[in-house]
Amino acid sequence: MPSPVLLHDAIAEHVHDGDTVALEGFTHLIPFAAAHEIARQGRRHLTLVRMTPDLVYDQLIGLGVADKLVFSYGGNPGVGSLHRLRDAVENAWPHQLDVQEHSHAGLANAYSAGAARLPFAVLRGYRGTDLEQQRDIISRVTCPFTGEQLAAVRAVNPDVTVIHAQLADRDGNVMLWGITGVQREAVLAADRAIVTVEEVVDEFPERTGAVILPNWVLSAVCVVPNGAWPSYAAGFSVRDNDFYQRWDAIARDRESFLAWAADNDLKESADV
Amino acid sequence: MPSPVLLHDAIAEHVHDGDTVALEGFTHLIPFAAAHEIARQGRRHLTLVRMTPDLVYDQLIGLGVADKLVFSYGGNPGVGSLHRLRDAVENAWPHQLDVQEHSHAGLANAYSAGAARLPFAVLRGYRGTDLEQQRDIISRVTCPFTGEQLAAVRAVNPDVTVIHAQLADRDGNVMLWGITGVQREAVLAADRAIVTVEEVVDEFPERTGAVILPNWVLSAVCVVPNGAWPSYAAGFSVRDNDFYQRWDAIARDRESFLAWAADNDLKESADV
Amino acid sequence: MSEWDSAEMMNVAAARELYDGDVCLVGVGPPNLAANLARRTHAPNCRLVYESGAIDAKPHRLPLSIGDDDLAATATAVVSVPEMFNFWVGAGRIDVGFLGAAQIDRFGNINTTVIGDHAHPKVRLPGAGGAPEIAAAARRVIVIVKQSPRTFVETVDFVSSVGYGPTGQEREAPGAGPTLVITDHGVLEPDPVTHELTMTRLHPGVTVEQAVAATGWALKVADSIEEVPAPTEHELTVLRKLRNREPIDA
Amino acid sequence: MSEWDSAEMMNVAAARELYDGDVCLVGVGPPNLAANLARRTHAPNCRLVYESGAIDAKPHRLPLSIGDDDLAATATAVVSVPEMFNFWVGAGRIDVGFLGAAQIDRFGNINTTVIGDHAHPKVRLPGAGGAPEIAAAARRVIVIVKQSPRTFVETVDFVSSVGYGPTGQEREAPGAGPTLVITDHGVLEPDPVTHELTMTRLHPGVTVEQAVAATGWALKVADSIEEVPAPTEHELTVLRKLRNREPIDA
Repeated sequence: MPSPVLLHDAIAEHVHDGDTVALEGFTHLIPFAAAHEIARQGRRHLTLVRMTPDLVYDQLIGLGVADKLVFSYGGNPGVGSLHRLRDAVENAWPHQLDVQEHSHAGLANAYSAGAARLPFAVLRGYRGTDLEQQRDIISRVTCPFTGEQLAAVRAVNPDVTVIHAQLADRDGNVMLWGITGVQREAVLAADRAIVTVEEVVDEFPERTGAVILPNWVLSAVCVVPNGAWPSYAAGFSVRDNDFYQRWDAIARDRESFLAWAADNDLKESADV
Repeated sequence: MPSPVLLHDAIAEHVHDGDTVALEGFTHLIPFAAAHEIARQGRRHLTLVRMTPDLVYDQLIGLGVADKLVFSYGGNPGVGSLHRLRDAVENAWPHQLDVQEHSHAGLANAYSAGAARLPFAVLRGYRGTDLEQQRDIISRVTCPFTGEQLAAVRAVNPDVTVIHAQLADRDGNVMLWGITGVQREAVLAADRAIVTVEEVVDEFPERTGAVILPNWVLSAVCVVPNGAWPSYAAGFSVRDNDFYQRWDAIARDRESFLAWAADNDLKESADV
Repeated sequence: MSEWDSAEMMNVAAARELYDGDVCLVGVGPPNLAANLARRTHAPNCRLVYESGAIDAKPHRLPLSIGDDDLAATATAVVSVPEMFNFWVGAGRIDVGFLGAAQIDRFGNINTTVIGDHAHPKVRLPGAGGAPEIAAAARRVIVIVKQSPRTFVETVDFVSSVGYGPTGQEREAPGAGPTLVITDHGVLEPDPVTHELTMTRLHPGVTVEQAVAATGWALKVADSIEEVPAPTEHELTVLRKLRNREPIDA
Repeated sequence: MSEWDSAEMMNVAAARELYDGDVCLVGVGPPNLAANLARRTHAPNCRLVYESGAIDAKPHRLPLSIGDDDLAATATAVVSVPEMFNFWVGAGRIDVGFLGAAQIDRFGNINTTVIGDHAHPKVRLPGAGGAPEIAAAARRVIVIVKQSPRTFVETVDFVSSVGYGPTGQEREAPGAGPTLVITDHGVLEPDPVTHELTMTRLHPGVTVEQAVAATGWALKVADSIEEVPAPTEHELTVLRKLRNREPIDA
């Protein structure tokens, strides 16, 4: 998708009620602006997939966007709990939230299998844990050569994956660097992919560790400077650690959370 | 392994008769100098693993170094046959050469499984081909979630992997870029790893697509400028396409091959 | 109009089957020539992917190998070989795979491995390389191969890459299989039902009798056989520049 | 000598268990503090690996999250998360994994998932993260956790990461399992045969009775219990600088 489009239009076209949606970014490059646009457009009944739900899914869950969460670590890193996630799971507020959970290794491999269009991945993991009780997503296979039993994890193939990146070029190819997490796999596993970027450039710089995604695997590229705030984009911004701390108080009770939502034009979606 | 060592010493210490040895580099960065050192030191009974045997294994096979070859494409790219490989397989000259063969996808995944210390990898491949008759290395597994049958390939774990790279830093970390093939996986799949490099630098430059291998997964780093000739090292040299053409005539008959070996101090090993 | 030979006609005919915008997995030899010719003539926006890891390579001249630096240096992205086969080829992101063959049978099964027995071959060929998975997963597979009774055989000695299987009905792979076989004589296409390769087009000056004589099985010929248009002056000029490894401006 | 509290003692004791040259997988919280303290004191050549993909990170100050830019910017290499877990953690390249716990039982099995029933939990905890595979594959696993009857429980509500299994004899994973549990009271080590966690060392000023009272099962105590040396002035200075996120020169 060569020409950048408005974030509003990209979300309107590619994210539908009931979709399985992955917003990825491992601490770094979390697509907050796109998440807020999904909420503003009032999407409902989403299955949200993300290794680390972080504040971005705490917000979406509190706003009533999600029916189901697929994840591997749901904390506010270095701070504590995700209170909206907890309120949804523990008290069904604003409504019931089903949970499917993995280890990081498991979910990372589930995306990788999805990116390869394989139905499952094999890994050393899960053995002896109660996570194995989720037999529909975690099972075992036997090595046909050695007889060894290994864990198998069902592939994840989102309807749409959304990521934030540093750069797009004029052709709509996308470049990200720094901690690139599982974004490549999440994009390639999805039917559709939306990327918000800091900036459009004529030519990509040399960057060790960069991931480049060619335009023909992307559905939409949107220029959204600072679209990862309060997360960050290496080379463009720093993580707003204060906001991560403040979120703890905001999200701790429903009143202050709803006030925050209203202040941020997210009220409509919060009317649940 | 921080301090660079002499190639002679690295091969003497880490490559033993009977070892399974992978020299990797996909057209680019083929470790020819290290291969010649292996031959000069008279190693015997090696199992040689490489996706594309190329001239480097045509030479080693002709010199009688190998008992077995594991590979996926054995041609002189853009030129024609590997005559020494053919003479070994078709006429057992200089002696019998056992062959295990894969597709590129299969051998790449076998290295990847080896790097993850998994006994096998799952892929979409091999179905309906006669390569599947090699049941000890290619089999099938059933997806525990969907029931779909997929190919399984046995992991490859070389005793030692040898690669050529552009740079090492003062700590012995190694950087390569351009077409990096399957080198990362081949190094991480091996018990020991030897890297020849063009140059030692104080600090690595920024290079999109670079692979960096930390010193603690390497056994030896040797400074061998132009160690990939007649292959090339992007940024340092260009491929000697003329030699690739000339090799066809050199390797076509045993006489001219042995003369080339003698001219290159490889005679001793060729006395087979 | 310049003179041209049957090999040139074959490469031009193959290039024409690549459409603008196609993602094309390019192998060594004639496929390399055909794909680069297409990109330099009617399909400037086709995307060349090389199994060495180069995605959207835009080579200035014909690469001699699939690992030339020009491919990496001009590519939008360069990925590792495992990633190439898992996330790009195996995942079905390739529209067109061009393949060669040492032997091919009437159901498009390909041998590039051995002539004779695998354990004790008469001729050891290069082997499978990237072809089995390209043959399995590409949306369209185009085989480029010169037609002769030695190559077009009743039964291949070894199935390196599967077409439609031993009787034409055993294909399980996700891609469509060999949709076209382009030779120095013309073009064969699989019958929609039996999947038997059928001669549907002939190059200028080639007769049905010649094609039949160049085929090691009883060749089926389409009722109304078309003639392939001769190479244009432009196609020949670009093809020869490529073959001479001259740089070509886009 | 400065005053110090039991949390500081716990972090110092944990840091001391990391040896120079160790490859250490660092998680958030106390493990992050302990590993960075070790690197800034007695183990300058320990190699910090973060599950975000940073290998040999050399952070200038204590990272707040495992995805801080300082980690990527100072790392020898940054790899993707799938590669981290497959090629580095799962492949057994980690010498020491530091883990935390919300509940731990006498056989070192860890819960970080839920208090109560998984489907309808009383308290929803963050979940497993990278811990299950670190617990399985690291050569040594060191658990850092404050000791209390609420945390040191007879049976964990959910096994997020396996120690030695329900009866201490069911471990199938390649790594050695939890070799040390370091608390604010002292240090527990698994019995070589039964794998039951046994109190082997106490921090200065802590009594056996206090440790027993802080444990939800009948705590085994070693016959000759050692006292952990108090934090040195240097350890405390560096620990506090780290906690205040001041930059530290190597």
